[in-house]
Amino acid sequence: MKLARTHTTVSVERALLRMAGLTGADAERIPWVNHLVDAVRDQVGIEHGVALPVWDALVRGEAPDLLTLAQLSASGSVTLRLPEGRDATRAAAAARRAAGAGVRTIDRRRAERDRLVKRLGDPPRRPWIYLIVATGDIYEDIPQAKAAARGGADVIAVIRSTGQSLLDYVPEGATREGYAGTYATQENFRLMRAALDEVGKELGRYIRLTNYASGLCMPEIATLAGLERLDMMLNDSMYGILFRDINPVRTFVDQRFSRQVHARAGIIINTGEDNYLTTADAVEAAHTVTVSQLMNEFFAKEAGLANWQLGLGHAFEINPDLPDSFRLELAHALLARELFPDAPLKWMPPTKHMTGDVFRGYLLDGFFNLAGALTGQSILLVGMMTEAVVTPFLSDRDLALQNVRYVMDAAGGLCEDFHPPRDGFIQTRARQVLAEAIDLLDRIVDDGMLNAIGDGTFGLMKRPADAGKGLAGVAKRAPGYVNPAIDLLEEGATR
Amino acid sequence: MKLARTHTTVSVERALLRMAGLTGADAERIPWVNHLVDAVRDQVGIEHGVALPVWDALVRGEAPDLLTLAQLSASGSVTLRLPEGRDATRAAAAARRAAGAGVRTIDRRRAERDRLVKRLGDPPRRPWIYLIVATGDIYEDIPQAKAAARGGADVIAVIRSTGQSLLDYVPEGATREGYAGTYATQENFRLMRAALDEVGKELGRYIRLTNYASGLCMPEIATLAGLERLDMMLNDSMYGILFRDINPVRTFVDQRFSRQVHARAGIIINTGEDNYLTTADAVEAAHTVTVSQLMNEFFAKEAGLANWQLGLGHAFEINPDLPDSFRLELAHALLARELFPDAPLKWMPPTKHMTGDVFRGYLLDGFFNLAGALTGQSILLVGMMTEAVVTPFLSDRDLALQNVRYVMDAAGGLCEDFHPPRDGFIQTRARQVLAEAIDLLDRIVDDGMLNAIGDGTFGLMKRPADAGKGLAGVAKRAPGYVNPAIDLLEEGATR
Amino acid sequence: MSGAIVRPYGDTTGDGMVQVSFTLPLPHDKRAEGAALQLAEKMGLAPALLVHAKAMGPDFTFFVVYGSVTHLVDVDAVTVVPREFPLLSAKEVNAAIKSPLRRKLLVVGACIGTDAHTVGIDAILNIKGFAGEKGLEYYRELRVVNLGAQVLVPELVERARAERADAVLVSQVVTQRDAHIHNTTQMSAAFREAYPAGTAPLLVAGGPRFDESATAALGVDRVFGKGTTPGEVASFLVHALAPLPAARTP
Amino acid sequence: MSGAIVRPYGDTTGDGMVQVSFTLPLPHDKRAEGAALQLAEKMGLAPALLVHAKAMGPDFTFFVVYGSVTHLVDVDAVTVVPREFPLLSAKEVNAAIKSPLRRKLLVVGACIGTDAHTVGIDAILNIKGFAGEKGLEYYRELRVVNLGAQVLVPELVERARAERADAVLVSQVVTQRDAHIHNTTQMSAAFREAYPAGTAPLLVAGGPRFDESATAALGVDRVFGKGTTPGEVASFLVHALAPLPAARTP
Ligand code: B12
Ligand code: B12
Ligand SMILES: Cc1ncc(COP(=O)(O)O)c(C=O)c1O
Ligand SMILES: Cc1ncc(COP(=O)(O)O)c(C=O)c1O
Repeated sequence: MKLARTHTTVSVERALLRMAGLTGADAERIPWVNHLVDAVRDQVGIEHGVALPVWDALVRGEAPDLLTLAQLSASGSVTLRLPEGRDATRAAAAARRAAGAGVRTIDRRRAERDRLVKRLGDPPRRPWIYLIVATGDIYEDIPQAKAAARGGADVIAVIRSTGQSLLDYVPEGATREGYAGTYATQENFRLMRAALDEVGKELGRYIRLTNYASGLCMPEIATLAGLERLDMMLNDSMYGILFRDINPVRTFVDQRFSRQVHARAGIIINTGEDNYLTTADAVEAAHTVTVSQLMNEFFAKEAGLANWQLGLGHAFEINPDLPDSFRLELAHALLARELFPDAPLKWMPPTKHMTGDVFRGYLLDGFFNLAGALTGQSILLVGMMTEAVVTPFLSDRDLALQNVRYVMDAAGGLCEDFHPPRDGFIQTRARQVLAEAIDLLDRIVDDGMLNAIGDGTFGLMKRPADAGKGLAGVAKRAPGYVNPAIDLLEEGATR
Repeated sequence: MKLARTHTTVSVERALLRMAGLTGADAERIPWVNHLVDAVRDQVGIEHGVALPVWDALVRGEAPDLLTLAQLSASGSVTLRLPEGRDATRAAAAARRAAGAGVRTIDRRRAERDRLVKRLGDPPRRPWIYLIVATGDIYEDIPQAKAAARGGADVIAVIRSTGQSLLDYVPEGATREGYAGTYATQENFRLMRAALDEVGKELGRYIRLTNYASGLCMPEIATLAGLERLDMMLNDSMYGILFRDINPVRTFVDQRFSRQVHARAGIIINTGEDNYLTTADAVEAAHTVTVSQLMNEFFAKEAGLANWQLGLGHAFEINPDLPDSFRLELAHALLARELFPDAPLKWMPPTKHMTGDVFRGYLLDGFFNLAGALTGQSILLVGMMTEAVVTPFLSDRDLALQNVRYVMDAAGGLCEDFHPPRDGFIQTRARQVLAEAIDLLDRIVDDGMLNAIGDGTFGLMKRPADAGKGLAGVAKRAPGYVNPAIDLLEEGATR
Repeated sequence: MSGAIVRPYGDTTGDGMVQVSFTLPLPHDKRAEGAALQLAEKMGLAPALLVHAKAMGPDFTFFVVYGSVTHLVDVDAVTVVPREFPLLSAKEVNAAIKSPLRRKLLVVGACIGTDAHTVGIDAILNIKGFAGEKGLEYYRELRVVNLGAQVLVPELVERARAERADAVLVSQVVTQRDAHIHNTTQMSAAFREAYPAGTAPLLVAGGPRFDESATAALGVDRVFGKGTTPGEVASFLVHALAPLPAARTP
Repeated sequence: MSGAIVRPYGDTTGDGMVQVSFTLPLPHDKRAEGAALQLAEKMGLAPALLVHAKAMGPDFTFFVVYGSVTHLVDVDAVTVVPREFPLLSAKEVNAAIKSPLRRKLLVVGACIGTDAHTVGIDAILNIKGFAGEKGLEYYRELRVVNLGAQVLVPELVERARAERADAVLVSQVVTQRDAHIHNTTQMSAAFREAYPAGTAPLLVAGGPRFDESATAALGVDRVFGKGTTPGEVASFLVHALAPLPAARTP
């Protein structure tokens, strides 16, 4: 996507500083990376990238190190400029050295993961069992995550607090005050990673950790994920636009950078097609899932992600009262499976049609699990019977795992017997969805993708390209734009 | 079976009197039929049948009618004898006339059922939904049965009080004091039949009623079922022997009579193979179910039942923790389906491995329902999440029906896609069970059936032929034995 | 109903049967089972049957208990908030606004705080509507400004003033740590502060976990819970804002 | 455990969250929902969230409620009936009987009343056993007479006398209308009556819904609940019947 190569954003620039090792925040918990990027923006503008002004200042001896520079910039006592000629070359080299250190840490983390997976082992079978914790308090999340791993979870996702996606900074430190989720912070990542490594050792199974590279700070969070060895990240090319009203250009730029980091870090992305089906009707909108998957695949490949890193999403969200609803689910799930044979598809449970009837919900989740087994899904996000009531209780998770275990052990092999005939209900439906997806793609090609998003094609949300949150943080790159993080990632270089 | 044609029992004789219209009981609730048969037994013996002594007494004017005769016999003020020659002929003719009236009532009831089914309609689809009520109080049973019918039940079974099977008489009147079930009485039959006819009219669907022709009074209860238009009866050729330690000969004699009545009344029998799996292991003993089904089929046909009346039983009782348990269930269920293509198979839910974890139980019942749909079962006894806890709550039944509806509507059509390959797990297992069943049948043929039962082949129970309850009520028929009920049933005659 | 006192019903009138499940932060052993029974007893189950106990790791145990509660339910003591307004058709709503007001009613809607669940408020506002009823945008005499998700309270107050809103409708779906209560009270306080006394727009809060009787505590004029339909909301707006003939006669 | 007071755990220490479901014999309307909340409140849920209400026909409504119970669970106040006897191996059991008694212990077992659930008592008595432990028949020094199902009390007493039973084990699985309690107390009374004071055999009752602390009320010497293993029962028999060395020293 051309847009992404011709623009930068405050968050991409902050991500560079994070890669170069700048951490911490002021007393009001505003991160130093924000102060420094803001100072560059105010004094020079970010269209050339912050690399040159920042490392020029360091080379000039304005401060002994990045942190001090950022602290000084916060109090307005640093003068930044756009270096030229040899100054520019020197600043660029220094910046590249600094960023290289970060990239190498990410590489080390990736090697560490490979080692641990080799030593401890991958989950014994597909689908991987993916469970969420969402207490808002990292110190409650940790024991719950461990309990979940002991109960059979292969992947733990720490759900993020509401509102974080619209914060234009990444909070700092261990946090206990999230709403319906826990803040994504470097320290929380570290704490949970350590806890899961511990329990993984105990269980003899590498437990993967997931968070969200999404919202206004997607590039920075992706960077932190790489630095702290997270294994999967929610990362969708349109989610922020559609569901958080984030400006489309901001999103595409941030998106590309974060995906480059994920590619480098060996992180599997999880895309968010499930979300469309919570707002639009899962039968009528089935083809939008397919189209979005194709788009997510396209952008992901463009950013360097391999097939095995494409956790394309889809979901079991058809109204269960609809006749043949389960077979419709199978048709949709099979379609995704066949279109993306090498992608680790992520299969999301029913949420929209879950009600306070927890017994019915438990049954529905069982059939969701069965559909996952029958259609060979790769990552199974485990549904909770209390979906319509509360964020998951400890016991909900335990019961949910028991549900998965029963279905997989007792009926998982049923795929041997599952052969939808060519002209039967399932294959016919899958062909129909595919045809609708192709139609829609044709229309998008004709009208342009930003127009399609603007028109409410996905999840019924209309998002024009020149509106939305975070637009102020976008800048068209100037000639001579420098960002050594991007360079290193694109070149695959280490220094 | 020769045994059955050469013996009679007190209950067969009492059934004749019931068919001839004798009802009611003394102040201690001992039925008049018991008094009169006991009087015959004491004064003449029952080996010639009670018909000759009883109607001889009536012809002789000992009493104006059966009821008075029975009342007099209770106080010992009647002298009975075995008539001979013309007296015998006259008595036999009178007895046949009386029994004929009963048989014609049964015929009328059957015609009435046919009419109602035509008018109101059969359930719209298979399997028929079969629900139990078991409060012990007919007046609580009735509203619950109606609620169940409104919730989707096609068949209501009134579970019988513990202990009734060992009573050597049928209680009288409307009852409210059963334990874990309600007494089978003619009046309770009548009350429930009327209630279901009423709700059936409301719903535009004929609601079938089931009870138990089982235990020491099987022939009488079968007769009452015919007279009160019950539609199905639990009736197994070995259940009483194995699970109630009733004498085998008594059972086979009573069995044959009751099945002749069912054949005539258009009643579908439900056999009890499910019970073996609650005591023996459902995998190891799978072939005993097949063998018992074949035996039940044999005895049923011999007694005149048509294929459409053979509700052969089987059950979903494999330990759910066993790998591939669900597919094993499918294999067993398919085997039954293919062996008996024209029988309305009755599919029984998990009970043994249900626990106090009602959520898990609800899920298991869902998979039971799915197995029922995938293998084309005919009558589905709906499982309850509280199986391990209490006799069903009103809400359990409602939740259970919701479970069935979801599975049938959402996934019922999956049989289109279900094609177990010839050398796959399911077909291989089915062949194995069939082979084991054939082996066992060979052994039974060699050793004799009573020996097999004596050896603990079925449900792990050992039951020798010369022991067990109710033996005292058996008599070898004497030459000249007369029982016009049997004659009418065998001849298919109406008078 | 025969009398005002009822008890839960398992399978026999008056049996009082209920089902309860919960987790205790105790390792699974006899003591934990005793603790579960103690809790059941405190909840009024007598006798209580502990039918399921399962260790969830070394520190927690999950329990399922059945039993008969001794409590009686006094149906007469139940206070049902009666709908204080008549349900009107769209036509009646339009008419009731048009003749007395001679202008459209202006409604501002938003999902406030960090809550981004817009499906509920959209169901009330958007033409598409809910449960077969068209949303408020469909009403000729209503003008709807839907601000969408994650609207901050100051922003909401400002828009309401700028648009001269007659009514402000806010939605809250996330309830963890009582987020919905905090956000709503904060919102109502901000309106009272920003407007001269008695001139604030009509404040309406809605969401699936709200208690409809909590208006006073939340500082709003009306609360709508789960399953609300647009027609109910429109009827309420008319009732509260359009002086109906009956009300005008002194 | 940190301290003796705990509360149910949903997802945060101390949140007190429980789940409750029940049916009320009321048609589904706002009043019924209010009645459900009233009951939840009486059970100690504050706040109570009514998350599901469903009409079951015209006369009943089913409810699911979540909420935080205000009750505290005092773990120290839990009285666990401690196993009053040591768990012995089969070898130890045999030895403990053989040397002091010099004869086999005679055990009569039965499922009494109209109850025909023999799987439980068979699990205790038959060689096959339960949960990997062999049943009492396997013990060399025990002689087991298993009378099977639906044994009437007089018949049981008579057989026990005829066999000179040391212990009588009865099983009760059906509990509807407290059948198990009636049958067991009737059984124990009959033994007390039939035997001179102090000479009746050891009476043991078992079944999945028995409360193990109810010995006195049932008039038996020991009660065993769900999940009992044969080894526990054998150990108890030794403890109660075979005067162990320790007991013999005055
Ligand atoms: C759809 C959905 C989403 C969608 C929302 C899309 C959108 N644009 O709205 C997406 C996928 C984005 C989403 C995300 C999240 N969700 Co969400 N989501 C749901 C879900 C599945 C359905 C909600 C819904 O749409 N209901 C249908 C509508 C029509 O019903 P309703 O909202 O009740 O509205 C009706 C009435 O309440 C009333 N009403 C509502 N508002 C108003 C306002 C007024 C003025 C009036 C008059 C009436 C009214 O009228 C409506 C019509 O009857 C629920 C689970 C469930 N099954 O309920 C979880 C749920 C609400 N989500 C939850 C959470 C935690 C989240 C996240 C915060 C998770 C996370 N940390 O990432 C995120 C972030 C969202 C955020 N920042 O707020 C939790 C909330 C837990 C709690 N009780 O606190 C739930 C319950 C799931 C769970 N168990 O964890 N979610
Ligand atoms: C198997 C079974 C049957 C079989 C019984 C076969 C047999 N020979 O035993 C059959 C199919 C015949 C049957 C019939 C009926 N059953 Co049934 N059945 C069950 C079932 C599925 C399992 C019970 C079982 O075997 N558990 C396994 C054993 C090993 O566990 P246990 O009994 O708890 O025993 C252990 C301990 O309790 C203890 N123990 C037990 N007894 C003793 C005795 C001593 C001395 C000691 C020390 C220890 C001890 O040690 C054992 C090992 O740990 C349960 C439901 C369930 N899942 O629990 C229903 C259940 C017990 N049945 C029930 C009913 C109502 C019936 C019927 C009465 C229904 C009817 N009206 O027709 C009939 C009639 C039976 C009768 N007259 O009693 C109800 C009882 C409801 C209640 N709480 O009152 C249940 C709970 C099902 C239900 N929800 O309706 N049943
Ligand atoms: C791709 C993606 N990103 C982010 C989120 C979470 O969004 P937020 O943190 O903005 O609430 C989701 C929702 O589950 C998602 O699917
Ligand atoms: C064939 C058959 N008869 C009878 C019964 C009930 O037995 P009883 O009434 O003897 O307890 C059952 C048990 O469900 C059965 O399957």
